[in-house]
Amino acid sequence: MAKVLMKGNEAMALAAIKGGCDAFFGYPITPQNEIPEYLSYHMEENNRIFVQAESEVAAINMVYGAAGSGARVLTSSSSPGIALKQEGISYIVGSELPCVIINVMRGGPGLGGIQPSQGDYNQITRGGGNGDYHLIAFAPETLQETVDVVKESFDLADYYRNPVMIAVDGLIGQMMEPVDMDKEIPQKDLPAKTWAATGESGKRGSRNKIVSLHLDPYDLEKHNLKLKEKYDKMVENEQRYEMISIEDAEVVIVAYGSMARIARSAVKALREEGVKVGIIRPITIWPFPEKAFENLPESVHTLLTLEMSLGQMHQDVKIVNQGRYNLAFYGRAGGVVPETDEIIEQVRKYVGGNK
Amino acid sequence: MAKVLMKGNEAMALAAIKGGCDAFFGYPITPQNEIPEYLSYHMEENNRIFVQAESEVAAINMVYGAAGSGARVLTSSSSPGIALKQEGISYIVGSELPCVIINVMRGGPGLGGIQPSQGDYNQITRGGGNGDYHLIAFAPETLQETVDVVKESFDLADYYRNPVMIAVDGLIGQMMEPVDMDKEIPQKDLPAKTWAATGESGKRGSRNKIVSLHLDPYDLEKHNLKLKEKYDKMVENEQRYEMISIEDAEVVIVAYGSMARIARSAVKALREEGVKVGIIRPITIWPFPEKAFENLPESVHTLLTLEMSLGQMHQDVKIVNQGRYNLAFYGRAGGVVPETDEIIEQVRKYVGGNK
Amino acid sequence: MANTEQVIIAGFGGQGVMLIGQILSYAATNKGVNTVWIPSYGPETRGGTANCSVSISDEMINSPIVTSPDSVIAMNLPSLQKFEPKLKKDGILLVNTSAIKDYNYREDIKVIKIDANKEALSLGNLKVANMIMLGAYIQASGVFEKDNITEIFTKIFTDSKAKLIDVNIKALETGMKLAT
Amino acid sequence: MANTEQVIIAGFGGQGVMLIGQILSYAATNKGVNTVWIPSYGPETRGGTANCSVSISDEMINSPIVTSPDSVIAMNLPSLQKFEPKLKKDGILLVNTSAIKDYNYREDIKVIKIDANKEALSLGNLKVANMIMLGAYIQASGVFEKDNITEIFTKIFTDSKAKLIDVNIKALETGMKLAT
Amino acid sequence: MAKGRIIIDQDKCKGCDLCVHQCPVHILELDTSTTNQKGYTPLMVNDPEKCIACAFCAMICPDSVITVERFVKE
Amino acid sequence: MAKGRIIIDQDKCKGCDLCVHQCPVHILELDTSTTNQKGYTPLMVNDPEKCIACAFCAMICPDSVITVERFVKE
Amino acid sequence: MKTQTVYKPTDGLVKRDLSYCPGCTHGVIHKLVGEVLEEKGLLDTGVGVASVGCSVMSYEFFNCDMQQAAHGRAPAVATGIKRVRPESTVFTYQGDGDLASIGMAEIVHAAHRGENITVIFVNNAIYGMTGGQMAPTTLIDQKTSTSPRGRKQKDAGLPLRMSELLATVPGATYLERVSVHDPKHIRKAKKALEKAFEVQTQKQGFSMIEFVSTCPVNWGMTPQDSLEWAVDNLIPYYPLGVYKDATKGDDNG
Amino acid sequence: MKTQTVYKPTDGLVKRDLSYCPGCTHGVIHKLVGEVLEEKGLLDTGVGVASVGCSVMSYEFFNCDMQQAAHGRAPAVATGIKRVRPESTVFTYQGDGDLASIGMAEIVHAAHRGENITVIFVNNAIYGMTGGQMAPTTLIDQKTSTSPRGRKQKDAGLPLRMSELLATVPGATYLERVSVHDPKHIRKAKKALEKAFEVQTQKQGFSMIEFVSTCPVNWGMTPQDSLEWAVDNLIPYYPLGVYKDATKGDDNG
Ligand SMILES: Cc1ncc(C[n+]2csc(CCOP(=O)(O)OP(=O)(O)O)c2C)c(N)n1
Ligand SMILES: Cc1ncc(C[n+]2csc(CCOP(=O)(O)OP(=O)(O)O)c2C)c(N)n1
Ligand code: SF4
Ligand code: SF4
Ligand code: SF4
Ligand code: SF4
Ligand code: SF4
Ligand code: SF4
Ligand SMILES: [Mg+2]
Ligand SMILES: [Mg+2]
Repeated sequence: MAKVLMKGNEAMALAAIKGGCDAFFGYPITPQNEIPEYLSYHMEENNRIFVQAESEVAAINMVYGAAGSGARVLTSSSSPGIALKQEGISYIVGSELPCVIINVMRGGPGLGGIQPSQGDYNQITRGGGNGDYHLIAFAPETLQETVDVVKESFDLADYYRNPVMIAVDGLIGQMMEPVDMDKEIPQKDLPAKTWAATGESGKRGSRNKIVSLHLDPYDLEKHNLKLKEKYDKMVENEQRYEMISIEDAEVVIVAYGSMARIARSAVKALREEGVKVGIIRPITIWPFPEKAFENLPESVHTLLTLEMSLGQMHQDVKIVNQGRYNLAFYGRAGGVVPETDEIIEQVRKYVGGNK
Repeated sequence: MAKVLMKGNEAMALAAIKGGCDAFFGYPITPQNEIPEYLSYHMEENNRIFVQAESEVAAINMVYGAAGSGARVLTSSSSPGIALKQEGISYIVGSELPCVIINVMRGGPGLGGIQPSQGDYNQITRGGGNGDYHLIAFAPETLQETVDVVKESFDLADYYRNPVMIAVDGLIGQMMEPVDMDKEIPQKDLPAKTWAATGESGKRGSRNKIVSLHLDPYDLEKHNLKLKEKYDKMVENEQRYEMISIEDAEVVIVAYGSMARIARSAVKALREEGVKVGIIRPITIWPFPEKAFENLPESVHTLLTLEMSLGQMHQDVKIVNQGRYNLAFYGRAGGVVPETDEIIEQVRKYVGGNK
Repeated sequence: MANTEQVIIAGFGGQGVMLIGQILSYAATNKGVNTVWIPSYGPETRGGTANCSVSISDEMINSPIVTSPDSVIAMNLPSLQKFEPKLKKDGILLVNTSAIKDYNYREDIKVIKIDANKEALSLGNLKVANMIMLGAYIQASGVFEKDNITEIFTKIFTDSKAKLIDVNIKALETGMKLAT
Repeated sequence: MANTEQVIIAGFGGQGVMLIGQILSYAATNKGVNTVWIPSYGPETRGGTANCSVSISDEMINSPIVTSPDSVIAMNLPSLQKFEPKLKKDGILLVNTSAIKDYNYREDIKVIKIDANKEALSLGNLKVANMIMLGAYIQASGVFEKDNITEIFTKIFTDSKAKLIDVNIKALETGMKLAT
Repeated sequence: MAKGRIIIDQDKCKGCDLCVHQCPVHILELDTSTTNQKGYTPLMVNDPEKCIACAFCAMICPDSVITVERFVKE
Repeated sequence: MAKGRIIIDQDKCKGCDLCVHQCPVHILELDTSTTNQKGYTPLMVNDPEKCIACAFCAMICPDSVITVERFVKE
Repeated sequence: MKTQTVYKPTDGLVKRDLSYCPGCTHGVIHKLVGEVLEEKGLLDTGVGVASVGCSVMSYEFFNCDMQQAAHGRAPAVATGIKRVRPESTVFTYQGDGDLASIGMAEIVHAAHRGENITVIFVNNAIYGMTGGQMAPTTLIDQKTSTSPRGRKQKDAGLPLRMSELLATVPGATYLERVSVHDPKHIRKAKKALEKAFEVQTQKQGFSMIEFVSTCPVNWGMTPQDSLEWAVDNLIPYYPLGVYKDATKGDDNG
Repeated sequence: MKTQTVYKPTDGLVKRDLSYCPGCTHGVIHKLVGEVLEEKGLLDTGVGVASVGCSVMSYEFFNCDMQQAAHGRAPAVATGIKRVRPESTVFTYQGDGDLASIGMAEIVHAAHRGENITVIFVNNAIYGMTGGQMAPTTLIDQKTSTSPRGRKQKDAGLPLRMSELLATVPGATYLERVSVHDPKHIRKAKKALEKAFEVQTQKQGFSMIEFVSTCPVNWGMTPQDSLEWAVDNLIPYYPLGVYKDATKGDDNG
């Protein structure tokens, strides 16, 4: 298919429709407003549900309801709005329901600002809600990749009966880029949702319950262990990443999303000078792509984490590193997007070093 | 002073009054209800403020308001209630306001259960809200320690102009233990709160503003870096921990709160048998006591993290470890409190090993 | 007293089992020794069974969880069924036979049977059945003297409840006598 | 066209600077080359100044951020002050002199001055000042042919707006002429 | 002669006493001589002959303990 | 003779036109021949003599652009 | 002699013990909802939303599909379900803490949108589940565990009347307040419930039945005294009756 | 000739440019609040709570202590402040998205508790700040960026009337809806504001003044057309007037 030029938010919205999204529940917040705006027009056209909820809290609980009754559901928001959804997300995971959540990140903490940021890494990957839980979180870098993972997310969510988050920064939400909306994406063979509380107990002959409450701690533990099995499966099967110019790299940048694109520019420039630098680009930030770090070439001595935050993913890099490489970090905060030259300068600090 | 027998929740409530708490805003939730109940009676007596808010969201925003106008403020809740406070907490940090938050943890995710758990470690230490931020989080093990840190928290919060959290599990909230309510605790020299929006701009001669919004990303970055300086100071100065039977230990347990007490029983029994096992007991879980791991004796070969969760603090142990020791983990989830024998059995798996 | 004593008290909600445990912990605190009282909590205690555990020790109490108690006070059948198996070898089991008729008790423990409801009624107040059991317990375990307990009564039964002190002391004495 | 072209377009909100950028990206997409359009966004654009940047390249576009543009279109003074310093050496600066009178331009760049408002008014529609600037830009940079742009006009000016195509084409042509 | 009868599912009864107060002919009482499986003193009928099968007891019973039958002539 | 006058803080004006519609004597207009610092066409007075110092213009002005003075006889 | 069953446990409830305290009117209200669902043939299409409160376990009791909602959010959850399953019969079952305190925004907005759902609102003027804290509906001078000296207007305001409040919301269709303290009122309450579910099956929008209910345990009274206290104290402040009826059709009287 | 100043910019506002679009009545309302605070001598004790919406920056404008609140939570923030600073003069300034949508629970409960605060409610029937999405107060058939075909009752319900809703809350003391579309109404609005602040200084509890306001930019009209649209469309649905007056004293008429 020919590529069309689309704004990131609108492309995500259209991708959701193409991914089979039955219903959207959301609340306006910059910089993701074009998602609900697009869907308020186009869901109706497609005979699907669009509801502007009274708040993010209500929206995520509508998602919970609709997902519980078997629909493919989307919500989208930005950083403080995602904070408000944490209880609801914890419920959705606890009740093993699928849904897709888009977070177009802006600067924090608090009201912060509305410029692009990656400051929600912890909020997204550590589960800001209560209890042991995880969700698959994609952090794409281009609109094409964003559109592809949005579409795929609905399948993945159904497959694991777990929420999937798409974490992009405001830049990806706001920019326009040509994108093939109909690129083939991997599809899962999905069983029917026989567990859903669809209001068809008559037809079904038995009643379904959607619940996250387990008053007996041994029951709740069993439930937690069952969930853990799913997480382990995700860790095994869903790590996604790209290795860029790694073969002979001395310094390996670890960066995702817009930050990875900027790193690419830096690497391109540095490689032209003969500087041996590569990139590990996590495409999923949960599960964190530990596998990418398994067989790095002998030449590597330093991992340089780059983030549009003050060092959140860097903790995951530390976790996988376990003393193998020197670790370095560079980040910008509050909505400041770094320039290529800054990154080049950072890399130069570490080339020529050793373990 | 003589010790009095008190229930954990009530002891925390009284400790808050003794710590100079001017106002409490909260919403009922098991297993912490005795905190608001106690304060609904005793704050009035002390001419202070008690308000039962309409929700956790309202409560944390009342805290924000009262803290902004210069008061010493407390709120308390339990796991899903804390999830609802995340946006508010992020605001409070962003606006550099002091307050104390008690989380009496129960099993999750979702509604989960109400039995004791440590499943909120991530929620607490990683900031479930948006943006780069941290709060000091205490995880005491006895009522005495709990009472002491609650009292001290008000000073610490004022000192750093940052929230301080007390994270205990339901067991600590519900049990009774003798406690000296008037034990001396460290006190800070605190400057007057000249920044507070007290409604006294007339008297003051200038107006004060409490704000977390910084529309210009460079301003917001500057603000973030200023906050980071405080975090760095906390990391430097506020790490608290206890080292138990470490001198010649082969296996070092890392455990906090009730889990640490159970570990103590196991260590006592094992030591009687001559098994060389010790404990690092984080008293602050943020900042995580990295210093405790700095000069472990040569004898240590394994760190065994024990949690009433499926492995959350264990990630912090991995971060400090950097490949130095073997790492092991054992946890119970969903409100199950492990027995001493289970822990003994776990330790036995690792004694006699090597690095 | 024993160096460390751990006891579980269990029964229906409303039988006053929590209070038995709290009185023990108050008494321990009064004596200046360490103690932890842990209740079962939450809605599962409503209507159903309730229990609490008490640890008393000269030393610091590490794990507050009582898994193999030295003594068990069982006020009803479900409690007996749940906690009798956990009792230590040679431990003391106090059973309220008003609520528990036939039961096949372990051989390796000491069983003390008290028809507590009947005794309480004969004191004119069904509610003091729990204090009869408490009396039996302190007598059988030797953990506390009578005075250690009556002292607590005067602290917890105050104001309008002060008039209850006497009947509770009587109940305590009755229990002690029955366990001798 | 150049292998990679980066341009920043800036002015007051309402001057149509976003549209200039979008048209360039549409034209690039139509030609099958890579492009990224990035707007400034949020309340700071309300009333104040607005800008966008466009990258166009045969290759994959890595960093979408334009820090040293090949060209700058400045529709008002604050924009000129902000972006002129960032322009690459030998870069092209297009200035709407209707809004910017005296200015001390850099020596190492190519400055093209267009009295766009006046020209637009003479075409009977002040709103097409932006298309005059666009025309000047494609002429000066050689990034696109006229047809690449007019093709886009027919796609974005549809229905009730179709009647605007002609005047916009005229504006484009005017701009191209003025930059020759 | 009785107009009907009530059937009591004794082990479901929580001894709340609500039905007792509703019975217009005052024939209901809690049986304090015993406790059921759950530990409650369950409902009993004192004078079944007087039952008018009005079902007031059953309607107010929160725990669906009572079934009411009316005797009908063939 | 004028009953009073208005003082316009031109650089604050956003050219919204609200005051123009409120003036009962129709002496206000936006000056389309110029733009102020902010880029707006600011308010001007056409026929100051007619001003009755009613302050309607000032009251409706969202941006506190206008001060109104009444002439008073000594 | 032949017998005819005049009253028997409804199949609208699952055959298991309710988790409520002895004499708690939650049980009576459950029965009524179960009976209406059964008699109107709505169990087969029903989706109940259990809220957080003593009725949190109601997903085990209503004999239809059920979903358990976060505290206060049942109307949002019901919205999610009903929007994607418009042919189902969706109801929430909420306490006064759940609906009138933390869930205020969600209930007002479900009514505001005119969601075609039925809300069962159980107002017992207290937080039962968590041990008797003050609710927005707690009466002045009523003692609770967080108003130990009695609720005072100065600190906590005057009790909220939800049916009256929702009656001002243009989107709401049917609102009635009922009681279950005696058989006569139980019958009336059942009629109200029938009406509410009819509003839904006829796609006429938002309906809510508010029940004046009891909490013997946390009120510290016997169940019978609780009924009497409710009649003497709650009903005067929370008068029974229809607060809004904007039904269009009339085929059900 | 001597002059007498009839109207001048109030010192109740900080001397800096407001961030509102040209002709937006947020500015007029700001002036009135500033004037009342100044004239009543309340700037010295004032603490304003800025909400999230176009008025988020109002902490830069009101010439007193200010605190910026999370979206919808201004009444809770104000509660926190007023409870610990009872001698201060606390007001919130909130838009219709902030107050009537996400902040529904907080506004109802502040009124319910009878918090002694003053709420300035700016109802422009749209989300201005975020680019013109539908608000709970958006009129039927009004087009917004999330009701692109016009608001339909079927999907989004009928517009909410907040003054009417809050009038049912027993704790509320004074509620009035006003407009600023011409000098006459501006005078009336100022009187209403004065009354509201008097309610507070006399410790009589919760007061709210609802302003019918405009959003020229997102309504897609000139400022003057916006005023006219408000008069022709908003005011008929949102009638002006006093919705509740439970003041006890009368020393201010
Ligand atoms: C987010 C959250 N906050 C608080 C709680 C604790 N909680 C459980 S039930 C309840 C109140 C229930 O009262 P009500 O709704 O009146 O129901 P009742 O038990 O009286 O029937 C509360 C506060 C919770 N589970 N989740
Ligand atoms: C938690 C949260 N959700 C959403 C937003 C985004 N947001 C900012 S302003 C606003 C709506 C403002 O509308 P209104 O209150 O009507 O004020 P107006 O701009 O119209 O004056 C929204 C949804 C936010 N900042 N925080
Ligand atoms: S059916 Fe009527 S008369 Fe018979 S026992 Fe029940 S209440 Fe009494
Ligand atoms: S109403 Fe029901 S539960 Fe209560 S006593 Fe009667 S039969 Fe038993
Ligand atoms: S004061 Fe009155 S008459 Fe004078 S310019 Fe203003 S509106 Fe016109
Ligand atoms: S009302 Fe004020 S801002 Fe608007 S045009 Fe008049 S003076 Fe200018
Ligand atoms: S606590 Fe109260 S409301 Fe809850 S079940 Fe018991 S009596 Fe009923
Ligand atoms: S967007 Fe609307 S409400 Fe906001 S300042 Fe502009 S005109 Fe006013
Ligand atoms: Mg209740
Ligand atoms: Mg608005």
